[in-house]
Amino acid sequence: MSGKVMTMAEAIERFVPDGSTVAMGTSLEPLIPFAAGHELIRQRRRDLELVGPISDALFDQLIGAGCVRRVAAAWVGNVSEGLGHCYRRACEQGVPNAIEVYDHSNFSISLALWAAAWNVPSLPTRTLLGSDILRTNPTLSIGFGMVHVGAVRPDIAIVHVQRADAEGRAHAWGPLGITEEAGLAAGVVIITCEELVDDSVTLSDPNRILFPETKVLAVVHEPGGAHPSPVQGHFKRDHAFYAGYAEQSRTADGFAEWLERWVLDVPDRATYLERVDVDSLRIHHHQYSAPADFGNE
Amino acid sequence: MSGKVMTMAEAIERFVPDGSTVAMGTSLEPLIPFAAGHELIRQRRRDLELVGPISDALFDQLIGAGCVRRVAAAWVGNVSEGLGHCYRRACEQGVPNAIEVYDHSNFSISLALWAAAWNVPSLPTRTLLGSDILRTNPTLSIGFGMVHVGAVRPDIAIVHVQRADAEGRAHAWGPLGITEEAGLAAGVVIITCEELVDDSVTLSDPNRILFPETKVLAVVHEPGGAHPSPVQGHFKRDHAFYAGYAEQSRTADGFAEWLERWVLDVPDRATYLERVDVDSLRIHHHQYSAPADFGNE
Amino acid sequence: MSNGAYTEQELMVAVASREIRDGDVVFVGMRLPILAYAVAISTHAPNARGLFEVGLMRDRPAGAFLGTMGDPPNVAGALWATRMSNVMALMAQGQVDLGFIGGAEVDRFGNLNTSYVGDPAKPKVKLPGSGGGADIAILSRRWVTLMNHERRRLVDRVSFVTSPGYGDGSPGWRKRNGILGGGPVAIITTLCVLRFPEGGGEAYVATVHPGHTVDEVREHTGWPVQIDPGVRETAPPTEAELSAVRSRTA
Amino acid sequence: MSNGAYTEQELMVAVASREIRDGDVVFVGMRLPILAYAVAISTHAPNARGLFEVGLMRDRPAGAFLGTMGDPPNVAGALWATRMSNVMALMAQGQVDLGFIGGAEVDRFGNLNTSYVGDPAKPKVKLPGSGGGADIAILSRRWVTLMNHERRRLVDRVSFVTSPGYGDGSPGWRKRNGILGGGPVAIITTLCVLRFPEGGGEAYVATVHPGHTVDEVREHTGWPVQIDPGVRETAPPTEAELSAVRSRTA
Repeated sequence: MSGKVMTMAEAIERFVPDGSTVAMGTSLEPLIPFAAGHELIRQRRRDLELVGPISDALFDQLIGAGCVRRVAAAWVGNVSEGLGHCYRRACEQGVPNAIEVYDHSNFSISLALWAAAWNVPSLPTRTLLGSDILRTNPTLSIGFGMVHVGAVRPDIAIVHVQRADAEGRAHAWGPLGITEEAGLAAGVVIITCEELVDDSVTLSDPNRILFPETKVLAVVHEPGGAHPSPVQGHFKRDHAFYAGYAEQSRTADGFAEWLERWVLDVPDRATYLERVDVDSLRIHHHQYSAPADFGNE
Repeated sequence: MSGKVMTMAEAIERFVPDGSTVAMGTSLEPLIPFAAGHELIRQRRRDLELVGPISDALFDQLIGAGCVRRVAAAWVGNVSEGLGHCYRRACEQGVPNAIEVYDHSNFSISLALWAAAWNVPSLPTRTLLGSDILRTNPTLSIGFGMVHVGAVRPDIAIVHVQRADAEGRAHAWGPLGITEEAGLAAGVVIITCEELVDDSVTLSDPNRILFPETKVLAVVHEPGGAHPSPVQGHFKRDHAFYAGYAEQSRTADGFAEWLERWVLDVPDRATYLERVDVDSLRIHHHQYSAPADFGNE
Repeated sequence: MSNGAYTEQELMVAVASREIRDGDVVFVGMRLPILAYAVAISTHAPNARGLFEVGLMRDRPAGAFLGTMGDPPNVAGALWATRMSNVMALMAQGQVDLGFIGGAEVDRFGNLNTSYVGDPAKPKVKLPGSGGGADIAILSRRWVTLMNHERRRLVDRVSFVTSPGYGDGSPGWRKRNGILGGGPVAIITTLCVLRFPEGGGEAYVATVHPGHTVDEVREHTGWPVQIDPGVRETAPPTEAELSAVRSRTA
Repeated sequence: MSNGAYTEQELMVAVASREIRDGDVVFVGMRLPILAYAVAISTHAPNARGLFEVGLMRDRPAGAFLGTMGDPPNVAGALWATRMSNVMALMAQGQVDLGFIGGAEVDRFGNLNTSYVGDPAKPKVKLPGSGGGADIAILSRRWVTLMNHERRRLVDRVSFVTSPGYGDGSPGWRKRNGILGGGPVAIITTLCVLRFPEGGGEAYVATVHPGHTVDEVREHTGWPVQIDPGVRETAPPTEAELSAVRSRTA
């Protein structure tokens, strides 16, 4: 045992100091590490730079809680509900604090992470040509008719997956968004997982292992850790929860109440889940992938 | 049915004209599409540009058979035996014809294909800095302290896999080398497979599908089509066969005899396999991957 | 709002579905576009492929309600579950025939703003941002946007171009900017369909939805909008279109 | 060739294994390097990770004979089966501590030629090429090459630098060329171990294998090779090293 398995509180405490650049929500709408984000809030982390494609409410919550100094993302809001009210308050009124926004498109944030993964200063692309995003994001430039997307290197990527072993070999499935490049680009990966499994499971399918274990320094067994986002094979998306959050976060006071009830007043994920109708969200019909034969002799 | 399933002869006839740029052997040592390469030889294809990382004898055979005008690769030879004798004769003596060599490293040929996949003129990297490969390959240049690897866009990528369905959704496992970028960069993908399966198998695991089916225009059911290279779960590598080829191809006459016996005198793969001790190579012990649950309700 | 036989949204979905040609690879967004894709598959374009930026390809809409494109029913039966950058690679190669983009604001040259109202340094309204919008606007072969027809949404010039249409409207603007994709072909609103001249430029009203008038369109458009001299009524949803959309929304 | 107690190759493998530190991520090649990795794992470096350019990571050598790194036994039990570019990404980030490169020719400054003997436009001998060699030489933190000690292989200057060592040997050559990795630390031959001064430069003979002499090394080296004033005998394989290597080659 490598000692990588730890509680969420310990993982966040040890690996995500104030001022960190943190990639989260890298699979877009599914597998969003809400439990990790809430622990960041509980530990009153400050001056974070958040990196992601879209964030479906998690970035909005961290911004509202005052954890964030900058966002490098393609979209920040609430996918099924629209605008992110905390994001708006921060950008428009500096409430609870002003934040810097490095605008990206989905493709450009992916390329920014690939640039970091391959350790080059930037990667060229034709996307964003003609877009004013080039005016507002100082890490994008034009030269020789191409846009050059500056590398974004997260200090930490936090990735929620269906299963992982104690050494951090993680299996995730469904659409993967920018997860692979985020993990490769990051200095450290924290895995949070629905199931903590024996390595005979993960190593039975090395093609499905997301990252080299050398990048993964913490494994947190956190079932339901992605709620209200969906987890293929485990949980449906909790649409009503997103709607409720959107409604309640319209005002700063409403958001404060929401935060109290769902984050600050909750010591850990297990307690949080007691307040959710988990059974109605659980996926009951299994649909197993056909096995691949890794036989070698 | 899309009409993509066809014989090897038909796939090569329809999709690989003289002068094509063809990526093969993209998984490095395993899953090399030898059967497809042999059909190219039988159909006397000429002026091909071969693209690959290393080729473990297949490129050597195509060069010796006079099919090739240019090679863009990191390594051409016989992995367990060393030099490629036909490659040497072509480069040193112009036998059977002179060929052009665009030298790459493994990383740079991968980047050349990613550049094509992302449709940019080149991608930057620090690999090859200080190497004379920059002197001989005109598609590589230096600027702003970085090497710029020019895009290589194959007309066709030929990829051997463990299983595929009739629409060209292909599952491969084991190390994948530069297969993904080669298929994405190519105009057309030809899949050759050990097993032609129902789409309930391939669609049970969409994460393992290599390419968008829109790229795949031909599916050839060709069991043993990668011999003598290994296929995880199906065949071990035939080391002795590589050794025999290395020995016999030392002279042009020896190679001509080898070609006669193993390619020209063989109408199809089934006949070829009758001359090989297939049973001694077959993998008998199955090692199945743990299933992933794609359940959604 | 409805004329009784169908709703405004059903009409928009039907009109949008007609932009999909059989065999197209379509970059599908949520809400109306995914319904349009479903209608097209059930009617005139059974072989259209749907591509989702989350990292999916499908040959039919999901079998259950989706709140987002990443919901589990959209993965079941997918033809490809992959990384976003692979999906973007196809689009960068010109292999995406049609894209749908949602927008908060569109201008007479088809530029979309989903980023900032007012000065980006001190915005009046911070919108969510591009998502994949800018990528679709720049890299797809042609694209369409759907919008509520309001003066504050159809504006003379957007203050911030998130997803470029035809820029300042001058001939060759996209080409001069190095953009490979073809640009917007239609703005489908709650009142009408605006189209663009061949090669791009300024939007004009091509058809007006049943029950609405040119004057009403003019009144709710933030610039003196051009009207096609041959302007006609938008063809209402067919029975087949209506039944397809209703089977998805019932 | 053997002194009776162990073969020349066993000695080379043992020496190479000592270059691997516990916890290292090692870019492993075939033949002697994979044996060296196996020996290191069994002796002093049980936590070394092996990385294979085909797209694999392992924490122990394969359980059966490998003709190539892509053989099925190398996949069984792998910690990661992925694309080559992902493995290269780790190396480009400086996360590969040690690489092994095979070579046809090495020169006094540690440059390797695996491409052309003679004019590349009309080569006397066409060698197979770089493979991953140039990548390892440029991107790994430190690297080692193993070679038969022959005058035609250890040459004054290679005519073609496939995998750069210290270039022309001038101080800071690698840095001036923008190379991030540290360069070669040892040339392990059938006669001796050559090392390089701190910061790079010209190779010198650090230890001579048992049964061989400095004069013999000089005679078979293609330049007037420098000898460490403190030159010693190469430590022969230990019992543990020998038993580890023999358990893999029996």
